[in-house]
Amino acid sequence: MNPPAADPLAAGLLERLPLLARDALTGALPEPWRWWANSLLAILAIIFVFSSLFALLTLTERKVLARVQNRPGPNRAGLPLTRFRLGGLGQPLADGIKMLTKEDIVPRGADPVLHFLAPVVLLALSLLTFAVIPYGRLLVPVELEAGVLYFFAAGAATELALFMAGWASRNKYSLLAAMRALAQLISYELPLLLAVVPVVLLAGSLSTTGIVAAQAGWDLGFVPRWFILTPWGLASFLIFLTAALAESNRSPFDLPEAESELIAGHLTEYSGFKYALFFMAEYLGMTALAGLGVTLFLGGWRAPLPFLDFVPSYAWFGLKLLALLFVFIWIRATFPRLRIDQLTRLAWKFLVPLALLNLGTAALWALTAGWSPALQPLRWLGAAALVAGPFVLLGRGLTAGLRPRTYRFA
Amino acid sequence: MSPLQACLLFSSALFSLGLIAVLVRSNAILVLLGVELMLNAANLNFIAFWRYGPAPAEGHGVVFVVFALAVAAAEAAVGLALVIALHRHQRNVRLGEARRLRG
Amino acid sequence: MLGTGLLQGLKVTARNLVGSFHDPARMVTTQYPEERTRLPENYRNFPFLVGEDPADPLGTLRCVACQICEKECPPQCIYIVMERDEKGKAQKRPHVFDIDLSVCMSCQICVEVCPFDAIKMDQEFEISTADRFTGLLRHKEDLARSNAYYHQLHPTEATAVDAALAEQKARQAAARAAKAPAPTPAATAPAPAATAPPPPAAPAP
Amino acid sequence: MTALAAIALLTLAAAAIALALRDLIHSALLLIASWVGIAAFYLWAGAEFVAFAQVLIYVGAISMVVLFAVLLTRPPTGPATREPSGRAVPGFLAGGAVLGLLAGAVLSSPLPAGTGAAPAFGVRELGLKLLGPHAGALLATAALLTVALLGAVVLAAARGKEDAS
Amino acid sequence: MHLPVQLTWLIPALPAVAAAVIAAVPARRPGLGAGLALAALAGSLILALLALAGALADPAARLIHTFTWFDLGHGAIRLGWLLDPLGTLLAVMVATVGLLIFTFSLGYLRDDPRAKQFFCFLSLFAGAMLGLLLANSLLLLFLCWELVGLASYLLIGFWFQRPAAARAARKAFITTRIGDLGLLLGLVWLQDATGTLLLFDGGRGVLETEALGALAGASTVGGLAVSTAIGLLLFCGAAGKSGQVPLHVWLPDAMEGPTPVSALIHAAPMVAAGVFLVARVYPLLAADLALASVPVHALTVVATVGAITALFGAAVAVAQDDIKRVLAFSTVSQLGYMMLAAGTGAWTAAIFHLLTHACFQALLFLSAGSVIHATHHEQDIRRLGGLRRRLPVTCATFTIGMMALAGVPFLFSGFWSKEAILHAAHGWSVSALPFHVALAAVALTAFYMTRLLAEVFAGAPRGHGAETAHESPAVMTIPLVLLAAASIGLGFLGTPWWPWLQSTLDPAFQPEPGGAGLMAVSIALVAAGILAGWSRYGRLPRTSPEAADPLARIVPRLHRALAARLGCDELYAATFGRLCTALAAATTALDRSVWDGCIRLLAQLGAYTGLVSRETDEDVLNSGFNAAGDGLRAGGRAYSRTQTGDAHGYVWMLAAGFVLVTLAVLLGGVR
Repeated sequence: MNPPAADPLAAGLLERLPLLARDALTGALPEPWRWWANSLLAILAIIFVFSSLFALLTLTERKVLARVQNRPGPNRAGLPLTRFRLGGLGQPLADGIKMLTKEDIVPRGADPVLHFLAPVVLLALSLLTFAVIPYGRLLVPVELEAGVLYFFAAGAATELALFMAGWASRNKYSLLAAMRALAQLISYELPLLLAVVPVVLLAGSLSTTGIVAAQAGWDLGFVPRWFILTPWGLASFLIFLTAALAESNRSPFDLPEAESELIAGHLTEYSGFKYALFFMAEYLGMTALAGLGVTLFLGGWRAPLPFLDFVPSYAWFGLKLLALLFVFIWIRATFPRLRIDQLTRLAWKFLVPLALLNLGTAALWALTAGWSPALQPLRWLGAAALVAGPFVLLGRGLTAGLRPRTYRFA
Repeated sequence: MSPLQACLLFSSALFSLGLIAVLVRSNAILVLLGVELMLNAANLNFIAFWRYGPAPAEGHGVVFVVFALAVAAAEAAVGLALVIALHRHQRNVRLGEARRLRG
Repeated sequence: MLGTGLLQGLKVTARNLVGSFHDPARMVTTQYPEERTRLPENYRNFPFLVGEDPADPLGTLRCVACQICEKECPPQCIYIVMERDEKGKAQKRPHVFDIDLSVCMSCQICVEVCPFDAIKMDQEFEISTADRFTGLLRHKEDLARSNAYYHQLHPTEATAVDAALAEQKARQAAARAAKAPAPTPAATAPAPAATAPPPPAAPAP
Repeated sequence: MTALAAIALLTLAAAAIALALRDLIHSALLLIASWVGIAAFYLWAGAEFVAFAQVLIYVGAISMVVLFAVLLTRPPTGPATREPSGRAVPGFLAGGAVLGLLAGAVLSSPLPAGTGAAPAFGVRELGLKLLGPHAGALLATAALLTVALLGAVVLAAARGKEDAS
Repeated sequence: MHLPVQLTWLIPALPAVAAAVIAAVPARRPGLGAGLALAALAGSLILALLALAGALADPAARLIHTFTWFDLGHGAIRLGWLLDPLGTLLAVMVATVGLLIFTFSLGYLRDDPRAKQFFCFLSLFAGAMLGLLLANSLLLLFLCWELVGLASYLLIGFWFQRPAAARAARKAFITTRIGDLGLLLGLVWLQDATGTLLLFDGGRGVLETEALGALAGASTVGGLAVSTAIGLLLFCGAAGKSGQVPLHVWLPDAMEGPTPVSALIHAAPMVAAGVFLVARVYPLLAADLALASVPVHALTVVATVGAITALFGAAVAVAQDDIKRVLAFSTVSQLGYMMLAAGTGAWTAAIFHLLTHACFQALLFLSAGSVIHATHHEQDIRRLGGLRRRLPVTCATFTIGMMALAGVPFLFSGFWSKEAILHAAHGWSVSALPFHVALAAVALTAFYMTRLLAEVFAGAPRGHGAETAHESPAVMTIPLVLLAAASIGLGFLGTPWWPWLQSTLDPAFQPEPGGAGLMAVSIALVAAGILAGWSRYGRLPRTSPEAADPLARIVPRLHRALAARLGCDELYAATFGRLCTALAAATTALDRSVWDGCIRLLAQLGAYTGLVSRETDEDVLNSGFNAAGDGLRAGGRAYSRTQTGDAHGYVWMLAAGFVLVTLAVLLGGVR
């Protein structure tokens, strides 16, 4: 990985451990080769780390869902060929082997090239987004000035892959799901971007490292200056979370693969390894969005309290990432799926106006940054009112006429 | 051949491709895409002249491309809406049949 | 306000998530091959044939091959051929009694219609097999179980069936006894028969 | 130069095939590939922001609209529309003529050789330019986009009287 | 903790913003509006208290904060805020009394469908009033002044469905506008003379030595000093707002508004504005005192008007039958006292009386409101009576208010403030007449207040409303009790032995020795008034509504004249009203005959021109244009052939044009 501008030697040993390991591996190479080797190593590291995270995530998700439903979840598959079950830790491996050995079916009449290309493109694009996320103080794969823009540029193309999958399957359900996916992703791209814009505005930077740098420091000596701890930041984060759920096709926004309506959506005609690729890409996309959320709102790799700074930064990033992923799973375990009209209504009538208003709030926040400490409570109150008022009013508009249902014949 | 010339040749080729599409294809969507290609070719020129031009620090080329991108987005939205309206009127999108504005 | 309901839902799921770790009473799962739940007495799935003798149920089947169950079976999974001796005389015993369990839908109609209480529902459910053509085709040798086995599965029901059978047998015996000394006034009064002593106790399991 | 040649070749090939294909979905997807190629050219030229914006706008937004339009306007049955062949030859001739003219002009013009090094023009400088000297144009563009979107919605959603039949 | 002067704007802004928000609140949630108004005013009160604390920490230092409103060609219009004991003390008073009145209104207007608007107007009023008190610029003060006028117009006419209320609102608005005209003229003159309207501006304000010296030094027509003329013009505004004779006529009519409004307008804030203005610009008014040559001193006018008003109000109040009207005239009279005090140089005594008067007058009005509320809107004292037992709390608080107003010695605040005024009048060197007039008014005040108390509370009920009266709810009585406590306690802030208030307001204040004899005289007069009132009304209570007033039996003609308020309204109607009507008629006639004729003539001319123009058009020009049009149409038809409607065709043309132009450029060698 290419070290950012910060002086690597100033950091502690633990902090520099990944870099040291890398240098130990590639130190002997001559200069142009070394750069290539370092980049390759970074790519391999990302693929390895996040693939294993994906494997564990599938297991965690199943375990958490089971626990929420008061079941133990998968607990049989352990070390292969032994009797050690390890609480089901071998389940991802078993799943993988099953997926790999399944028959790969391409429907007759399908577009074979696109049918094959769709999962590959999707996975490749999902992996691309990982390039700009700062995993630690010294761990940024690619330092880009327009990092956030890059992230969304890479993420925007995933819609294309979904469409390819749906269209190439030559299946009505798949095509419907693809259309739905397009509508949903376009709808939620807007609030997602609009939720990020305030952060960019306040941080004054499009680069992910710059945004993390903007969240440095402590208020009152112990409250971190993370963006989520401001009124507009909280609102932005919630909008971001909602839109991210929708962007990664997660419950309760998993309409493109709503099995009760569309069988498995664009995945209907996929099986075996391609299906596994889709699955992996979906989880990687979710992880990347969570990583971006951590970077933008939760202070990135920064420690939550000053005296905890000795813990290496990548550990903090990992912890926050896992926590956010857990929230994703938790939400999936809780909420039922929306209807398609509710989905679009939520985006256009609630999230987009709210995000626009929130942009105004953030602008106000930026303008009032110079207010004296005596006026800070007023600033906070004003911003909070600007955030809460539209939320309540728009929320009322969204839920107008909705009552708890009474079932007469059930 | 200087790099600038190479870039300009590239953009000329792209422009000609777009022009051919506009001239030859009868599907309105493809014609629209041809226009988009021509627009892109123009953008290529802007970037090339910015890159090799006399005052790259001014960034006129980049600024212009940003505006052109926005205009292209608007153009695509309106154009495709027109195509859909066309489809509603004549049940197909053949540009040659859309002759209501004949003088 | 919007969101309160969502938070409430999250609270409920979180409570379940945490509770499932420290409150074993919440967990409803049985770790099946190692642990098993007791099947309720009225549990039933596939039919079997009842024989009287615990040592040789196959030889003492109650079935008389009347084929009522074969006709009534909705998925038509029963196939019966009556046994005949060399002269072709019907023997009131099944020669072939096949049930295709891959077709059977466990509806219990065969049990309902059997006038001889010869077919009953079993509780065995671990019948998976790798042979999909004949693996689930059961012949009468596989289907025959003793009455004692039936008592083991459904004690209440079996006792009632035995009582009814014994009463019927007693009634027949009384009728036969009344028929042998031709015209006697006592024959017209079946009362003594009705109060006949209970049939011999069911074979001890 | 090698990189430029590769990018140009791929872009042009994708565009050419896209415009020749009969299946509109395929051509749209190939066009997207050519747009990505153009973005790659921007990256090569050092215009990072524009490259990502190109991907975001063309691949993320315009392509979606195109695909939607294609799906919404597909003929209900039957094969794709057959091109009237009469226009092909003059079309190619005219296109070739324009290409020739342009190439001739490019090759015969005394063009500045340029510095060669990528100019230092980052996001911050671009932002300062956009909100400084070009703020008016930015506002006008914003108004244009808004109006265009509204117009597109009205156009696509309008149900005129003549359609009622 | 003191309020920084830069944040002074928050004090008036809170109620003003609340008014705006309430206006936007849906009408079906009146409780929300009332709560907002209360909360905003409570916030203002807290801030005002903080400001007062800051001002009291160093009474001599004036905290000012000025800012530029807008730039003119040469110089800028600057506004600003001023924190000194005078303004902040009154701001606290206004906020406190206002809060109590708001609370009282919660009960009083519970069932009114337009309660929301009411609270909106009240908040607007409070905001404007607070802004007026804290302004450091006469211009800002004037803006708030007019806002106060607007709000009072809206409030008096709150029940605009009643013609009387609508008329009263109009009357109040127009009458005060007459005074405001003088104020505006004064401001313009002042701006012209000094170049600024800031009160204090580090030596350059209009109330500071430099400007005052210049103003007093210059003279104008009739030998008046400029400062005198300007001061008198400003006093016009004050007189209009404070209901001084001859601009008092709107004040009794303003009773048509809801009772809390009466309390708000008469007791504390609004009428206080005039007295406050006089106190505020006192240095300006007093600037000509040193000049012996001028024909009249501004303060002399003020004192004279005050004395006349004091006596007039007290006299008319004797013969009124409407409970609120009696109180209204008593207000007029008390305001006269204040002006008298200001005119005789004791502006601190005026403010002292203003404060105490605010409390007990608000108490009286709210008590009267409570009576009216309890008796189903019965305001005629002849139909009341016997409410002592039915409304014990109200009776007690009303009695306290009455005693404070009448100046019952020692315990009640009115006594002390009135004593201070009498003291000042006694010591006035110009004339002794105002002092004697004031003494007469003291006796009259005691008399009519005793009459009012006896008529309302003593004896037996004389009407349906009085018979079925019940004590008002706690939300109304609690403010009464609080105000009663204040009516007693406030007097001790300014006793001759410990004149804290006076010395705080005016660091140069020196208590004059003596005055025990004077005090004895006034006590004797009060006692005489009360005794007279009691002997006439209390001892033998009225038995029926129709029974004649005892006073009418003794001096019938005087009583009739007083009951008709000495005919002021009629006089105005006969003079100013008729003059206005005549002027309007003249204008109409002028309009109809002269201007209309001119315009008709012009129109005729225009019509002729048009005729001529049409002839030329049709015969000469049209043929030429027709020919041109035909040619164009033919050309257009030919050109439209090229518009095939085929998009491809257009692109072909474009491409051809492009090729042509490029070739031309290349081959032509154009660089």
